[in-house]
Amino acid sequence: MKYSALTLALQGLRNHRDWRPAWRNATPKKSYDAIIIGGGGHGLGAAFYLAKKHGIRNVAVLEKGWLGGGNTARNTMTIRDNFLYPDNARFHHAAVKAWHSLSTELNFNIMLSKRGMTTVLMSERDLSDAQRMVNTTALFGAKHRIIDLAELQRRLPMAVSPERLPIVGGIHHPDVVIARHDAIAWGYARAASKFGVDIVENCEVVDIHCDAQGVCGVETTQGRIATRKLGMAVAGHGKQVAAMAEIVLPIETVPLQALVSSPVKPVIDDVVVLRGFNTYFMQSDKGELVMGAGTDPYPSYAQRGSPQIPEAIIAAILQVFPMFERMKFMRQWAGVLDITYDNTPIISKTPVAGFYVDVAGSGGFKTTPLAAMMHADLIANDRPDPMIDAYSLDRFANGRLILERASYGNR
Amino acid sequence: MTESLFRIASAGRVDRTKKLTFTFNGRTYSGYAGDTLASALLANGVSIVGRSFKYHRPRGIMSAGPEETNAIVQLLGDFDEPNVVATMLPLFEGLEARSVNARPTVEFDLGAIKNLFHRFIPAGFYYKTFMWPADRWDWYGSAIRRVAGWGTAPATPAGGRYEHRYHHCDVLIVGAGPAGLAAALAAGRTGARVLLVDNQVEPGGSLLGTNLVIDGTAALQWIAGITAELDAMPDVVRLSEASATGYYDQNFLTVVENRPDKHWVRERLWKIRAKQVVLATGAIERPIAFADNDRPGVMLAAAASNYCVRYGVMPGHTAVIFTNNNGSYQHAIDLVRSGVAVATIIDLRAQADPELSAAAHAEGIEILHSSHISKVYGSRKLRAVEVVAKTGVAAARRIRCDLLAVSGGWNPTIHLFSQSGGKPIYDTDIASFVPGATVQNQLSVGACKGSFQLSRCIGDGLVAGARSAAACGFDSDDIAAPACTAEASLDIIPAWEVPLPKPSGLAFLDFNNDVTTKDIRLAVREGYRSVELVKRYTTAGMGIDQGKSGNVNIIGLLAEITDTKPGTVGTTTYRPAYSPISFGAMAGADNGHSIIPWRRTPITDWFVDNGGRLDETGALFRRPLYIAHAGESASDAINREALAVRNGVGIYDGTPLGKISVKGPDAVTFLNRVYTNAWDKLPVGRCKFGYMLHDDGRLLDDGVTFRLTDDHYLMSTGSGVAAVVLKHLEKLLHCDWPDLDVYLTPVSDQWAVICVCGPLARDVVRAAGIDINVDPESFRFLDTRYCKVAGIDARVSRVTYTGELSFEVVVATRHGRNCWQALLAAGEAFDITPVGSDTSMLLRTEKAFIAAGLEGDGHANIYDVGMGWVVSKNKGDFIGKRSTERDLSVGGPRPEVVGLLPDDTEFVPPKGSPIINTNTDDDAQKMIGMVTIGFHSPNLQRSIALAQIRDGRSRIGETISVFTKQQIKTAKICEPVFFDPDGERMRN
Amino acid sequence: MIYIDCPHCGERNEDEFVYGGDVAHRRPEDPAALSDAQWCNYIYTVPNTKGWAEEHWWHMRGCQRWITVHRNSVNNELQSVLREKGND
Amino acid sequence: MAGYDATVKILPHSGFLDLRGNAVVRQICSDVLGLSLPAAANQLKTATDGRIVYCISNDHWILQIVDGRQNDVLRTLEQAAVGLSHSFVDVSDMYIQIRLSGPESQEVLSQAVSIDIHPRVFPPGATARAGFAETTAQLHCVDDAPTFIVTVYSSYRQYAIDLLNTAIGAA
Repeated sequence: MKYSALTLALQGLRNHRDWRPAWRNATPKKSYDAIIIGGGGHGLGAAFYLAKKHGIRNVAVLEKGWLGGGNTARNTMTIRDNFLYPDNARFHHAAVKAWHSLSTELNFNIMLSKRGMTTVLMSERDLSDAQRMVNTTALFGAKHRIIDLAELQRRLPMAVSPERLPIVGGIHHPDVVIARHDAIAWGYARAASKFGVDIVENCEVVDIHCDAQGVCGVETTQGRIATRKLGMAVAGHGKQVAAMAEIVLPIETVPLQALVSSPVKPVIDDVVVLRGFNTYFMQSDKGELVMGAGTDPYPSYAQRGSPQIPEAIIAAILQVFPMFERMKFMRQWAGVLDITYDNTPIISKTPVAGFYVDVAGSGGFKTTPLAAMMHADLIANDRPDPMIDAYSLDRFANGRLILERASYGNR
Repeated sequence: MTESLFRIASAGRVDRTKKLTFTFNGRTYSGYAGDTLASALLANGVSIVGRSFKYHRPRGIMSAGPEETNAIVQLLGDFDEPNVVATMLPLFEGLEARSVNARPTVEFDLGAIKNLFHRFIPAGFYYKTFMWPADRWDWYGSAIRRVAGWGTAPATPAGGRYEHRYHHCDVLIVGAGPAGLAAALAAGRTGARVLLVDNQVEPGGSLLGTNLVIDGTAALQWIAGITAELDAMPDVVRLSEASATGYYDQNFLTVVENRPDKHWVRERLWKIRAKQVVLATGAIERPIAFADNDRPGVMLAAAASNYCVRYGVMPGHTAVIFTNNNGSYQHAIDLVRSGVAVATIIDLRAQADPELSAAAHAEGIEILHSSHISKVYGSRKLRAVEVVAKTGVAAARRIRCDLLAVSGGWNPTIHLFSQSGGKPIYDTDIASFVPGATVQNQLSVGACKGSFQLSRCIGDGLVAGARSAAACGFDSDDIAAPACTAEASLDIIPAWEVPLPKPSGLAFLDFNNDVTTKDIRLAVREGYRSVELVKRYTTAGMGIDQGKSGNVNIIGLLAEITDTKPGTVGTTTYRPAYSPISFGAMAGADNGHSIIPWRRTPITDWFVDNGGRLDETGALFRRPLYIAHAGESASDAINREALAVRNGVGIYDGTPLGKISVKGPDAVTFLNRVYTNAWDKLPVGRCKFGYMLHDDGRLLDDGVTFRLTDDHYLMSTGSGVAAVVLKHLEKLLHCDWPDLDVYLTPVSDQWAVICVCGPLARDVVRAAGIDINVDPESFRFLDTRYCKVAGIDARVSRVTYTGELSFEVVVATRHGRNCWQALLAAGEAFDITPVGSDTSMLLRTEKAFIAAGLEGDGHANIYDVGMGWVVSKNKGDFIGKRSTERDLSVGGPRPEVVGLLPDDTEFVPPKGSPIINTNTDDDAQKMIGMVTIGFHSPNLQRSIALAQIRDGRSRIGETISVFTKQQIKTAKICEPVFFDPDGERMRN
Repeated sequence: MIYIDCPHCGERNEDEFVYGGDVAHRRPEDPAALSDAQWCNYIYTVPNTKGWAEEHWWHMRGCQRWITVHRNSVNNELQSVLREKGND
Repeated sequence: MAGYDATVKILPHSGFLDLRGNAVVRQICSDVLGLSLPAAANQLKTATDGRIVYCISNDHWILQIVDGRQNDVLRTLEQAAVGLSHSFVDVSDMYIQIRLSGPESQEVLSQAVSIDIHPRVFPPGATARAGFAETTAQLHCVDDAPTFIVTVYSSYRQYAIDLLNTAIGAA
C-alpha cells in the first residue's frame, strides 16, 4: 500500500487494520543471483539499487539480528561533507546530494531536515585550517563558508566566547542535513522487498564458500545458500566476516559514543561543531540535544559507554552554551565503528572473485545512499565507478592512502 | 488557613510546623517541609499536572518515584529548569513551577485537539506522509519540532556551583530500603569502608510508605536505629537525595547527589570505585493497559498508599483498586486506614490470598474477582469506573470514585545490574525480569532481585553486606535477621492489557511518549517485530522516564501478540543515566580554565601585558601571534616584526618547544634509528638538525639535537608534538629495542628558551654581557656553549628558525623572565622587536623551512617536501625508512613542495586553494595540487606561496592556475626558497 | 573507565594511560627483507583481536613506563598483573 | 561564600634530580646520599636534612633537595656512577610544589585526584604519582592534618592553584 496522507486517513477510519508488513520476512531460498550480508542502511540500500538500477532482483539480504540494528541505529543522524582531500570531498559532497530525493523515491519519509552546520572556531590555527578546507572543497561545489564573529553571533545568538578558548570565527556549512536514522533502513527494506528482494532477519552468516571461480555461497544459521555475487556491508564485525573468505581487512574496531539530553522546545536549528573542544551537537526533531565527540581512544567490541566521555562533551558544550547548565543528560550509548588506517571507507572488489565489500565508513551513516549505490554498481558490473576508485583495497598494498585524519571532524 | 480536604490530620512524615508556599501554573498553594511538589499538589487537589506528549491529553500524578511519566514540570524563577520530575522534587519555599507541553494552560490546552485526530496519527505516521511536495519534510518538521519537546531550555545560566568527587570504598550499597540498610549494617559492622546511597530525602525506601512492623516495632523505628548506628561509624558514608545513575566497567559507578552537605554546592557527582557493589534498588510498580488508563485520578496502587502514609495526603476520597496480585490488598487496607473510602478491589484473578481477602473484607472492602475495568468516566478528573467480569454475561457495573489505584505487578529495578553488563532473565513467578548471572563484583538483593517479602529483603541484605565485606577482607559475627510482618507471595497473573470496549479506545503503555496497545499491534502488523524495532518505530520507552514504568508491559504484550514468551522477546538495552543528570553536575566545577589547562611559560605574562595577541599553539600553551602596538593592525604588526628580524633584531619566546634528555651508551645508536640522518660524527658542544618520521613514512617532527657530553644529548621537538614524540620514543625503547641502553627524561618545563635573531643579534647578546667570545670564528653556526647571559647561567646555541643570525639562550625556568627583560633592555639600543609566531611563520615561509603539519600533511614524504638532504644513505634501518623506499619503488606522481610566485604580485594565494589542470573537466583529474601557505612578504615586497603540486619539482618554471573564490589566478612555479637561498645570513 | 593494573603503580583509572597497540603487532626485525606489500600489511593491518589480547599501554600520568595489559575487547574485562615479590 | 576548611600555599623552590639506573646504580646512589632509594614505585624515603627521594618506577627516582645544593649533589653522584649506565638530570625547574592543608583537604584533593587518598591507604608518609585533573602530580601526605604536598610541572603552576582554590570553593 502506498504511503500517503490519503491512505493514512483511510486507514485511520478503518483502525489501521489493512497495513501490511513494510517488508516480507523471508525464509532463504537455495540460491540467489546476489546476496548482501548485513541488513543495515548500506546493505539494504545495495539490495534496493541492485533491484532498481541493475534489474538484479533475485537478491537476499542476510541480517544476523534485527534490521538496522548496527550503526544505522547508533549514530547522530548528521549528514555532512566537510572533507579535505579531493577524493573524499568529491565523494561526500555527492553523498549528501544523494539523500535529497530519497523519501519520494522510497515512498518512505526519512525526515530529511536541512539544518545546516555551524563550526565554531576557537583559534587562529583552526581558522587557518578551516580556510584550507573551505578553499579546497569549493572546487567540488561544496558551499562551506568562513563566517566572521558577527555572523556567528547571528547564527548562534546564545554562544558565549569562552575565556580559555575565545571564539575567533566560524564556518557555515549550508548543505548539512539530518535524517531519521532508523527510517533509512526501513525505507530501503520496504522498497527492496517490493522489488522481490528477500530480507532475512535472524540469519547469521557463519562461513563463506569459495571454489575455483570465486565465491559460491554462504553457510548461515538458516542453512546453506548458493550465490556467485556476495556483497558485505557490516559494521563492527567486518573483519570477522571477511575472514570467512580468507580476506584480511585492514580495519580496527573502535567505539563511538553519543548521548542525548531530555527533550526541550526548539533552541537551536544548526548542527553545531565546537572545533576547539572536538565536540558537536544538534537538536533532534523530538527536542533532544544529540551530542557527540570523537571515537574512543582504544579499540573495543563492547558497545558500552564510559562516564568520562559524556562528562567531557557536556563540559565542553557548557563552555560555549552556559545557559544549558540545567538541561539534563538522559541517555548515552556506544556504537562500534570499523575504521581503516586512513579513516576512509573501503568500497572495493576483493582478491576473491565475486566478493565485494562496503565497510569502514568511519561513521558511514552520512554516505549510506551513495555508498549503497556504488556497492550495487560494483556488484552488478564487477568494476568500480571512478567515484570509488580511491576507496579500493589496493591502496593498503601501495601506500596511496587518503589520510583524512587531519581534516575536519572526520570520525 | 484551614487544612485542605486532602491532607490527613496527623499522618505522614511532613513537618507541619514548617509551612511552605509555592506556585504552580500561576496559582499559589501551600505545603509542608517534607512534601514533594507532587504530594503538595495532591494535597491541594490539583488533578491535572501536565499534558501528554503527542495527544495532549490531560494527565495527573501517576507515581511517587523517579518513574513518573506525567508530572514533568518546568521550574521557574531563580531555579529555571526544564523537565523536572515533580515526584522527586522536595518542596521548598517560593518554588515556582508550571506544566510543560500545554498551551495556553494545562486546563485548556489547544494541543488537545490532536486527541480528536488520534486515529489518523498512529505510531510511525510521519514515515508515511509529509512527503509532498517532494521531500520538503523541513516545512512540516519545523512545525512538528515546535509541538514536540517538553520544557524550555533556560535562556541564562543558573550560576550554580557543582563539583565532582572521586571516592573509593570496599562496599557500595545502592538503595537504602530494607535490603540496602541491612546490607550497610552488616558491612559497616565489619569495619569495611561502606558507602550507602539513596535517591530519597530520607532512608527507608518502600518502608516509608507502609505500616509494616519489624522486630515488633514500627519499621520507621527500625530504620532510625540502623541509620543512627551507621552514622556513628567513621568509615561509613551515607548519602541522601543521591541517585546512582551509571554502572561502568570494573565497578565504577556515578552517583549524583542533590543538595550535598556543603550548602554552596548545588549538586555533586560522585565517581566511585567500589571493591564490591550491593544493588538494593527496589522495584517499580507497573500499570495495566485498559481504556483511558491515563485519566487524572488513575494512579499506581503503592503510590496512592505511599502518599497517604508517608506524606499524609489522600490522592482521592473514594478509591477503587484494580490489581492482578496480592500486593495491592495491603495498599487498599492502608488507604482505608488513612481515611480513604475504598469501595471495591477489582481483581483480575479468580482468587486472592485468603487472609488478605479476609482482612480487606474486615475493612468493608468489596472484592470482585475475575473482573476488570472496562471504562473510565471523567476526562479531566476521574468520576467513576465501569467494571465487567472477564467471562460470563453479567452486566457492566459502574462504581463512583475519584481515585483508581492500579497495580499490574512489580518490575525489579534492574537498570544498574544491566548497565554492569549482566543479562536479565524472565521470572514467571513475578511476571517480570530479574538479574541473571552477575558479571562484576556485585550482588543484587531485595525487590530488585524479585524478592518482595520484607523478611527476605532484610535477611538477604544482611548476608550480602557481610559477604561483600568478607570479600574485601573484613569479617564479623553474623547478625540475626529480625522478625517482620508476614506477607503473602505476589501470586500474580500477568495482565499486559485488558480488552478495549471499542476499537477506537486508547490504552496507554508508555504514558510519556503516548504509546498505546494499538501502536504495538500496528508495529507488529507492519513487520516491526523485534523489541528494538518496536521501540524505535513506536518510540516506546524513549521518553524522559526511559521506559521505567512501561517497558515490561510492552515486552509482555509483544510476547502475547507474537505468540512467544517475554523472556524470548527480551529487553532493550538499559543504558546510563538511570535518572537524568543536569549538565552542570556532569561538567563539574569550572573556573573557566578547568577543562583545558593553560600552560604558561615564564614570559607569557609579559605578552599578556604588552599587547601580545595570544592564540592556541599546541601543547596547551598560548603564544603571541604578533605583538601589536597601539592602533596597529595584525598585518602591520607582522610586517613590522618581519622587517625587524631581517634588518635589525627580533626576540622570540621559544619555551614551548619540547625538550628530551637522551642519555646512555647507546644514545647515538638510538638517534640514528629514530632520525633520518646520521649522528655518529656530531662532536660534543655542537648541535644538528634532524627529521623524525612515522614508520608509515609521514613526517613526525623536526628539531635540533645538542650533544652535551659524550653519552648525553638534548633533543628539541616541536611544542605541539612533544608528548607524542616522547611516547613514540619510549615505546620504541620498550617494545622494539629493549636491548638499547638509553634513558629518556622529559625536561620541557625545566628550561626557558629565548631566541635573539637578526643581523644585530650578536650585538644584543654582547650588550647583555654574554661571558664567552661570540665572534663568528670562535662561536660558529650550530655551536652550543655553557656561559652566563646577564649574570644568569645559560646555554647559548647558534641555531635558527628564521634563517637569520640567531642566538638561542636557554636558562632555568625560574630565571626566564629576568633573562627576557635583560635581553630586552640590552637590545633597546638596537630597537629589539619582540616577534610572534605568525611572524615566524612568514619568515620560515620565505626560507621554505617545512612545517610537518602543513607541507607534510599525510601524503608527502620527506623527499616530497624537499628534505631529502636530511636522509642518510649510509646507515641501517631507521623509523620510516622502509615506507619512504616503498614510495620510491611504487613510483607514480608525488605531491612535491615547490614555491609559487603569483603573476599578480599583490595576490596572496589563500591556503588550501586548489591548483588545477584547466585542460580537463574530470573532477578527479582536475586538482593537481594545493597551496599550503601564502603570504605577502614585506622583505621581498611581493606575494609568495608554498604549494604541494603533483610532480611539482619537474615543473619548476611552468605557469599554473590557482583556483580561488571561483576565479583562476596564474602563478609561476619556482624553487621554494625565496630568501637567502645559500643560507649565508644564518651562518654569519 | 576501565581500571588498569599497572605493575608499578597498582590499579589506576584508564585516563592515566595511553593505548599503544596490540603486542602481537610487532615491528619486523628486518624491514628491508620485506616486499612492499608485506611491509604495507604490517603498517596498515592491525590484529583487531576480538576477545582476549595483550596490549601495550603507556602509564603517562604515573610511572611513565610502557606496560602490558591483558584485556578482553568484547567486554573490557581485564586480567590482573603478576607482581614480582621481594620489593622492599 | 564559605568553602572547605583547607588552605593552599605555594612552597619555595626546591632542587630536584631525576635519577635513572639499575639496581647497582640504586645502591651507589643510596650509599652516596646516605638515603636508601626505595625499590618500588610510589614509595619514598626522607633523610634528616630534609632530602626526599620518591620512587617513580623500579629504575626511576626523583630526589628532592631543599638546601639548594643540587648541583653539588649531581656532581658527586655523577662521579660515583662513572662507567655505569645511568642518567642523572637536573629537573629543579620542572616542578613547583603546593601545600594543601586542613581538616577538609582530602575532600578538596579528591575532586582532582582519582586514586584512593583515604587515610587508611594514604596515611602520612604515603606518596604516589597520579593524574591530577588534566595534568600529573606527585602527591605526598605529610601529616594527619591532613597535609598534602602536590608537586606539579612548573608550566601548570597557575592551573593547579586555580584548580585547588576553585575546589575549596572560597568566594
